[in-house]
Amino acid sequence: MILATLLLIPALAAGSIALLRNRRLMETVHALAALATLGTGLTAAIRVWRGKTEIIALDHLLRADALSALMVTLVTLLGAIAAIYGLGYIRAEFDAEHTKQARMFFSLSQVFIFTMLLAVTTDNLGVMWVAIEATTLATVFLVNLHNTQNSLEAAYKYLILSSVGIALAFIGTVLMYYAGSAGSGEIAVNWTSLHAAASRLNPQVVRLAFVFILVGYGTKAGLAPMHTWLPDAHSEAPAPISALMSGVLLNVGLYALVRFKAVVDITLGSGYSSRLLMGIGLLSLAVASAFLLTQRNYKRMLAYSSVEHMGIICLGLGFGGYWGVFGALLHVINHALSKSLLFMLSGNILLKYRTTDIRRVRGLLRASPLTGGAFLAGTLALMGLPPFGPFISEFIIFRAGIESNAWVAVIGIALLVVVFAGMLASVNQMLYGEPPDKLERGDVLKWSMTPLAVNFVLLVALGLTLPSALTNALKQAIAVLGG
Amino acid sequence: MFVEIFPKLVNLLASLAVGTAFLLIARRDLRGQVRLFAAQSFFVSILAGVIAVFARSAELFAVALGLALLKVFIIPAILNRAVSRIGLQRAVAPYLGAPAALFVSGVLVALAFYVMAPITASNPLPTADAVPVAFAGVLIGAFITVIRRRALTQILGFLMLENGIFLLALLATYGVPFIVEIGVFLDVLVAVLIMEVFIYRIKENFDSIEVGEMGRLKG
Amino acid sequence: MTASILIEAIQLLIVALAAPLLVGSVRKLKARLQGRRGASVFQPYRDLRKLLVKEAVISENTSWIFRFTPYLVASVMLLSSLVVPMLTTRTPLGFTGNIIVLMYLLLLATFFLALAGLDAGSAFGGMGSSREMIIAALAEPTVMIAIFAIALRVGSTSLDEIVRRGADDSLLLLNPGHLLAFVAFFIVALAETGRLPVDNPATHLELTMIHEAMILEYSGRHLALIEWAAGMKLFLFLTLLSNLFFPWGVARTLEPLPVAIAFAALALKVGALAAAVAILETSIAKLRLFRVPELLSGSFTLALLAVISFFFVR
Amino acid sequence: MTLVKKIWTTPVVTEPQGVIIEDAQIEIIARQIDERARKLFGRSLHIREVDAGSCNGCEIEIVALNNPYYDLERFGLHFVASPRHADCLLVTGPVTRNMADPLRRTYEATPGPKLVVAVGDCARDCGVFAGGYGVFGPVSAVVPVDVVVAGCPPTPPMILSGILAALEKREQRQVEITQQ
Amino acid sequence: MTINEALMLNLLAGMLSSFGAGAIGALLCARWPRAARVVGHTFALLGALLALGLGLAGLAGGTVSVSIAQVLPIGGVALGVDRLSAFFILVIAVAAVPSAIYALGYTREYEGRYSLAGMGAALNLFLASMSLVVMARNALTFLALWEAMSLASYFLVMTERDDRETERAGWLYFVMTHAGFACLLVGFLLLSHATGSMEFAGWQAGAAAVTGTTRNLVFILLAVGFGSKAGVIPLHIWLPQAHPAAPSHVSALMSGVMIKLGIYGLVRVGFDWLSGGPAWWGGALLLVAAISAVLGVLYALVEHDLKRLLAYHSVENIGIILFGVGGGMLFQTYHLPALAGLALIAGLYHTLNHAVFKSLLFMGAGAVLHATHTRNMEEMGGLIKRMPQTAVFFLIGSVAIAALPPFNGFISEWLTFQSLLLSFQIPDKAVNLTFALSVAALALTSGLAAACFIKAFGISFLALPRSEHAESAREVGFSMRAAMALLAVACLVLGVAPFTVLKFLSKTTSELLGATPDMQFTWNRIVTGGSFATVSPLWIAVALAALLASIPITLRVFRANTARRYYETWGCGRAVQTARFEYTATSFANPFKRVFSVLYRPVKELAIEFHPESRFFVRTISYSNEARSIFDDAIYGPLNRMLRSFAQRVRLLQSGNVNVYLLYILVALVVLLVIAR
Repeated sequence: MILATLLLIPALAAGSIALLRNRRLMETVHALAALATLGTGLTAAIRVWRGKTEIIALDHLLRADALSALMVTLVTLLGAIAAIYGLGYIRAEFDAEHTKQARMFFSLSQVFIFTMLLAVTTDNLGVMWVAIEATTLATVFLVNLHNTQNSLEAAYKYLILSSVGIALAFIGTVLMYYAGSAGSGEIAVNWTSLHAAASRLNPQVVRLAFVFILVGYGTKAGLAPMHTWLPDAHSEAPAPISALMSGVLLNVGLYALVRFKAVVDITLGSGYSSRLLMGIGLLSLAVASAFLLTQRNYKRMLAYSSVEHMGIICLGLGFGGYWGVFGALLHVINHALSKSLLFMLSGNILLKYRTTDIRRVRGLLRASPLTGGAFLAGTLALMGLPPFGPFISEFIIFRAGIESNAWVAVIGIALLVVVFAGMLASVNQMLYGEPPDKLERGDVLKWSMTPLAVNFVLLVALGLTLPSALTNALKQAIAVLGG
Repeated sequence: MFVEIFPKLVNLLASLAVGTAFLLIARRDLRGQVRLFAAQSFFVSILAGVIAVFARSAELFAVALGLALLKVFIIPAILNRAVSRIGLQRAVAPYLGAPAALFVSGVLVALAFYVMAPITASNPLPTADAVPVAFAGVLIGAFITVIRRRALTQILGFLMLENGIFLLALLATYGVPFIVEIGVFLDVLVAVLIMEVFIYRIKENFDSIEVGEMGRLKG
Repeated sequence: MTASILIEAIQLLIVALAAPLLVGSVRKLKARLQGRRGASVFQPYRDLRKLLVKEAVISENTSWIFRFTPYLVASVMLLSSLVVPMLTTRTPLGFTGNIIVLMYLLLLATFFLALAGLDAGSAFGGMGSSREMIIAALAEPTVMIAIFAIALRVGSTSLDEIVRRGADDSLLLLNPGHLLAFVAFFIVALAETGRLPVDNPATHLELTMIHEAMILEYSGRHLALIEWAAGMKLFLFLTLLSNLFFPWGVARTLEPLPVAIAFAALALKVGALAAAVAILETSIAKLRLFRVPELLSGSFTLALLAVISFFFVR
Repeated sequence: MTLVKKIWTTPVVTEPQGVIIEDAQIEIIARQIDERARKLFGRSLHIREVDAGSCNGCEIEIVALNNPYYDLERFGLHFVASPRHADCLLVTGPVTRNMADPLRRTYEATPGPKLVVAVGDCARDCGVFAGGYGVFGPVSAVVPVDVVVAGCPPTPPMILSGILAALEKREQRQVEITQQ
Repeated sequence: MTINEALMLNLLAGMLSSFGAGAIGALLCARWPRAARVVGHTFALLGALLALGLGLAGLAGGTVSVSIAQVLPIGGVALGVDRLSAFFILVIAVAAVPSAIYALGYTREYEGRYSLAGMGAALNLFLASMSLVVMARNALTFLALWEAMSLASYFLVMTERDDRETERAGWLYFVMTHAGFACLLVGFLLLSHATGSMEFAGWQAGAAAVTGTTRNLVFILLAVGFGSKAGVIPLHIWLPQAHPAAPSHVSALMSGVMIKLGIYGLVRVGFDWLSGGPAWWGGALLLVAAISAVLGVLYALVEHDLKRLLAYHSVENIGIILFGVGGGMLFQTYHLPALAGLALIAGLYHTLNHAVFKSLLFMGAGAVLHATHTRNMEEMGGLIKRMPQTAVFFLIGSVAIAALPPFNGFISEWLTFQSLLLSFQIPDKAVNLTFALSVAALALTSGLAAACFIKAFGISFLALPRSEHAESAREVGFSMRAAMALLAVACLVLGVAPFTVLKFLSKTTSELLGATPDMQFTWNRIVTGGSFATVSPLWIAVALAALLASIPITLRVFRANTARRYYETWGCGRAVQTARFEYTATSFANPFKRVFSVLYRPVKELAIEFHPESRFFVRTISYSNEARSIFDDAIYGPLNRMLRSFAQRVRLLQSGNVNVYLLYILVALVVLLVIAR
């Protein structure tokens, strides 16, 4: 029941906002819905983890196990933060004359949340596919919210590439379904049943299927070389949406990938998927590092950094073993927290400087100390420095890597140094120096930034300690994946 | 008798469907392209109907009808509306000329047979022989999106790819569960509607629907 | 105890008093070799006495460093004279330090002299300092490698020990490494004491000067101290050369007779070396400044060969 | 090797006393310096040469003092590079306008007690250059001169005798100074 | 004497809470710069004093071990103090105490210009993480603290952030240090994988089982990682950029202490974690030491930026320290633990000494910077009259770093020489020659270092001021002078009474090597290698002082003329004496440049502008003679260019054309399918 509620809230909110005329009312509904979703999501997740159980609803259409609970937590938490930040941001971006855009933003945001929640709580792989495809459809207008040439271009590319990519994932789904039904007669296209039948699947078919899944959902997860839409879309979308897309949506893509990986590993052993994941992870890392080294646009920088981190997570998954997966999941959380923080801050910077060119953003620390400081902290976290969470998760991932595939890990670490060099140069350029003369001093959207404190606190907390509750939750999630 | 004819019929219809995709590669005018897509959808829905009869599946028959409705009528109608609204388009050569593109498509078909061989081999269904053909349709659809410069043609390529996938699912497993199919239809419909909007916006912003114009976001 | 104090006093006096004589002798011998009569061998004493009665003209730009340096330089030489085994192998103050300490003490003197050269702000002084330091720096490796060669042979770097064990070794001169080390050290000694072919102590031309350029500003008692110290430095180096490499006649005890013999032996050996220096200075020309590194690297190679020969020709 | 041979075979060329009259004179003069200098400078006199505008004729003669024939050094006389080291300034030439100031500075830079010997006719009264537009005046117009050595150029023995005279004169002054 | 654990724990807790209070206090006072300055630095001083106590207590034998499983979840935080850790805490504290005092005055200038709150917080964090990192007892704790240290120091480097040069310096520093960190990470992970433990104790226990390639690989990785922090050549390029950019007390800390933690790591690797290895380990370290020492000082010689010159000297001194460490490793390989102990003592003692005199020198340079607002030596001069006390302190530092008696640098360099000379006990001729060349390199280094500090002191402080900045310089404030005075006294004390430290050090090395070092010492004498060598530092100082006093007395006795007359500098009688006649730093260095031109590859430029009416009159002549860095040209430049051009080429992937993007997907699919099939 709780899962249905969880899905219902954003759906209803989306519908009602679409009908509303009053701006203030829209904002209220939006914020309240986000908070309600957060509450429900957390309750559901805690129930799953506490009871070491899963929640099943609507005749097995919806099912939440520990892994889903993790994703639900992330989606609802970051959704709520982005929603609250978004109130201020949208108010600053769209004045009273642009209520239409505001309405579209609020409404589609809710749809976006809904589709993501659906994707991670359904047991039906087909429905999951539909939901993930729907995330694209929900966000494509959000990317194009400003309706500029650039955003249009980004949105179109996003639409076409994601659609083509995700279509391939459907082939994978069909093939898995086929492998399941061919092996054991009639089965549902449910993950649970597929998982149960995994050992009897036709390995040849599963091999092919996983390639489709990898390319398909990999497109959604922003893995190279299917990542090309990502820097465009993430950099053109409004900040709160960028935050959600980079912070959560990519993870939803990965989530789908991981679900299939769990099945594939049972059929083929973990070597096959590991090799593919490590390869594609390294490629993502390499491509991202090249782009980060010479990046001139800070939103694109953040976007490429997402590619990089997705690569790291893939490496973690590829390294496998308890710790590899543990590190990967932990890194999912850390990356989501830090990237969403940074994308929202990039909104602040954009509002302040009215440019996304790194070279024209100078003296951020002096111009807006709060934004600058938080941006610095976020970047440091992203670059894997203590005392922030990613330091720990990367350490865990690479420890697992040295123990299983030392060379891959070493190359990965070397590429991270290149990434570090590139990002640090960009950040240095932005934070320090003398701000432009005509720029007013002071932070914009000071109060909207309050929810970002949650990100910050969580990042630091995860950098210093791992609460046993979290460890348990991750342990259960890993168990779901068969680790 | 129907049992004997059935695989051949399936093969024929699948080949026809993929054949229309080949034609699309050669075709330049937008209306003709839309018509080709409608034709392909038509073959696919006929095939779905045939399989539904063969498998005695009411659900599948409903899907076939739905498909026919959606892809033979609604979507072509939408696309035709778009074609009329954007007006006449200057003909632009695709990235690859028709002969070369046809050659590559041939290679893709061979590849499809190569890749899908294990599935054909392991599949007990009578429709299995046509699975590679369906996959060839997928690849050609994707290939069309790669070589064509106009947004509308790219969308058609995507839709053909979608058809290929449907065909693949149909041939390999007699279709996926109903709810998924409905969801997919819904997605495709929404996607096409969104794409239509985008085509207008692109036309408005760039004064043509050539995707090559959109090359400002680099690096 | 008394004997110890006596020995040290004698050493101090020998160095302090004989240094001008040594300088005078070298000059005299050079004059004779050049076909001149030359000044008396006691001329340096006269020069020093005269300088002590003159006033000191000091540049207005200088600081206390300029005035302090002559005293330090002289003190360092006097301290060194207490440490170098001159007459016996039981130099009472030998514990002060080994040969490396000695070299660093001398470097301390050079350090301040070079600072003093810069202190007046004259271009000559700066030039002298710069040149003096590059030569000192380039000489340093040779010194240490030569010391290494000695340490290899006698198993010690303590000055007394080297002399004592060297004296026990009757086949000393047959050892090629030993001779190589001697030659290397000799060249370095020439460089360190500012003799030809590295530096011409008698030059009048500022642009060719090294040591002289640094002390161009000094006058009166300061100049006297520096000249005296330079003499002592020469004396110390010649003593080192003679006693470390030819430790003949050095007393093993503090008895009067052996000490007296040692005194005579020292006079002979230092005299011979001084003659060698004079002959050398007469027969060669000064090297251009940028040829000096070649000379020093040559001496370094010799020292290194000495070390190698000790490893391989044992 | 040839050098060594040459050194070996060449006798001391410095003329011993009493061979030629002129040389005998030098020797006598030298001895006189010797006595005076012993009193004042302890047989050590360091000389700084200043060319205040000379035609270099005098310099050639002065240089000759250094050669083995005259061998100045044997008397404890020595040319030095810096006035700081010098006891005696040997000034040649008419003092040109440009050299007047440097000459004064050189004098000041020399630590006392000190002597000044003006060498040559030009140093005495500007010689043939007297009245020239670039000529400042004789040496005595710039610094206190102890002795003037006439001649154009003066011979090396004359220069030596000049230094002697300077010592004599300075002795008196020295006495005066000490009396104050 | 036994130190109980409670005391140690209290000291540790006190230190951490002081630093914590300093950091938080400074941040809380962000609105009141003056308060932030005072609060931040006072607590830093307090913490440093407690660290001093902790270090001393640890050296006296106190131990402590703390582990908190809740923090840093994988393995928890594990801290412990043994003598080696305690010694490095001492080194940190010895530089930190004066730095904090100095900063109180030095940072007054920053009020209103730069964030003092951030600076105070970063300084406290920096000190805390440095003190903690040497106490770390497992891999993650070490790595986390190591990065925290780099991070804090990066912020400190970026203090004067308006400067583009600073930005670049900070970037280079952080990237290099992060690259080093990456090496450490891999090395640590390999080692923990091979020994099956993340604890240092486990490494030590399991090290013997680690053999072959892994062992060598771990050594290389850790050596490179720690070497990059220590700034050995060719990993030094960040050092001459970052140290000058930082505020001077931070430069002092970075140069004096932080780079020593690289040495700490190397000592741990060589003598504790891996405990011994093949001869080439030590040989490689000696080689690196020789290169770092000689090239470091040579680069310093041609440098005219006072702080950068000092930074290059840090490279040199790290080389000298490594002679000790590398030599020690070689001795250990040949089972000569007593000599290994001696060599290690030499290295560690030089570590302490360098911390003292380099801090002193950086503070002196900071004082000069404070007074003249320039780091360019060519604009200084004559400061000894304007800043007499600073000049004395800087001179003491210079003499100490030139390793001249009676100051501290001499003792440690002497010990290093002894340990190198005693190498003839090793029965391997190749190794013997290596040592011989090391001796030569060290000797050359010390000679060049003396030359360099004659330049540094002589050009900056002596003669006439070369610019108006220098003309108007004034002596700096009390706190800065007090800090320098403390360090100057320390230079002398460590130079004349080395037994105070040697006592602790010989226990430290005994603990590490299990054998007493080949050295005896009393309050007045150090004897190494039996009777191989002796030195009596106190006697040298006393005798020198006595002789110095006796000479003027003797002169009086002989009734020497004591009159003194001041007159202008002799300049061949020219009319005016100005600073333009002085020898410049460039000209001082020129002979060195010519002699070592192979290395410097100087680029000379002579531009003469003639008078328009006659070629015989010159209007201006500008001469420049720049040395180029071999490493920038040969390694980093090409690497950087290669990476960038590669990145540029990769950027073409994102061409903006959606068709191409679709092609990527298609190709990826096809390729993967073919592979999977």
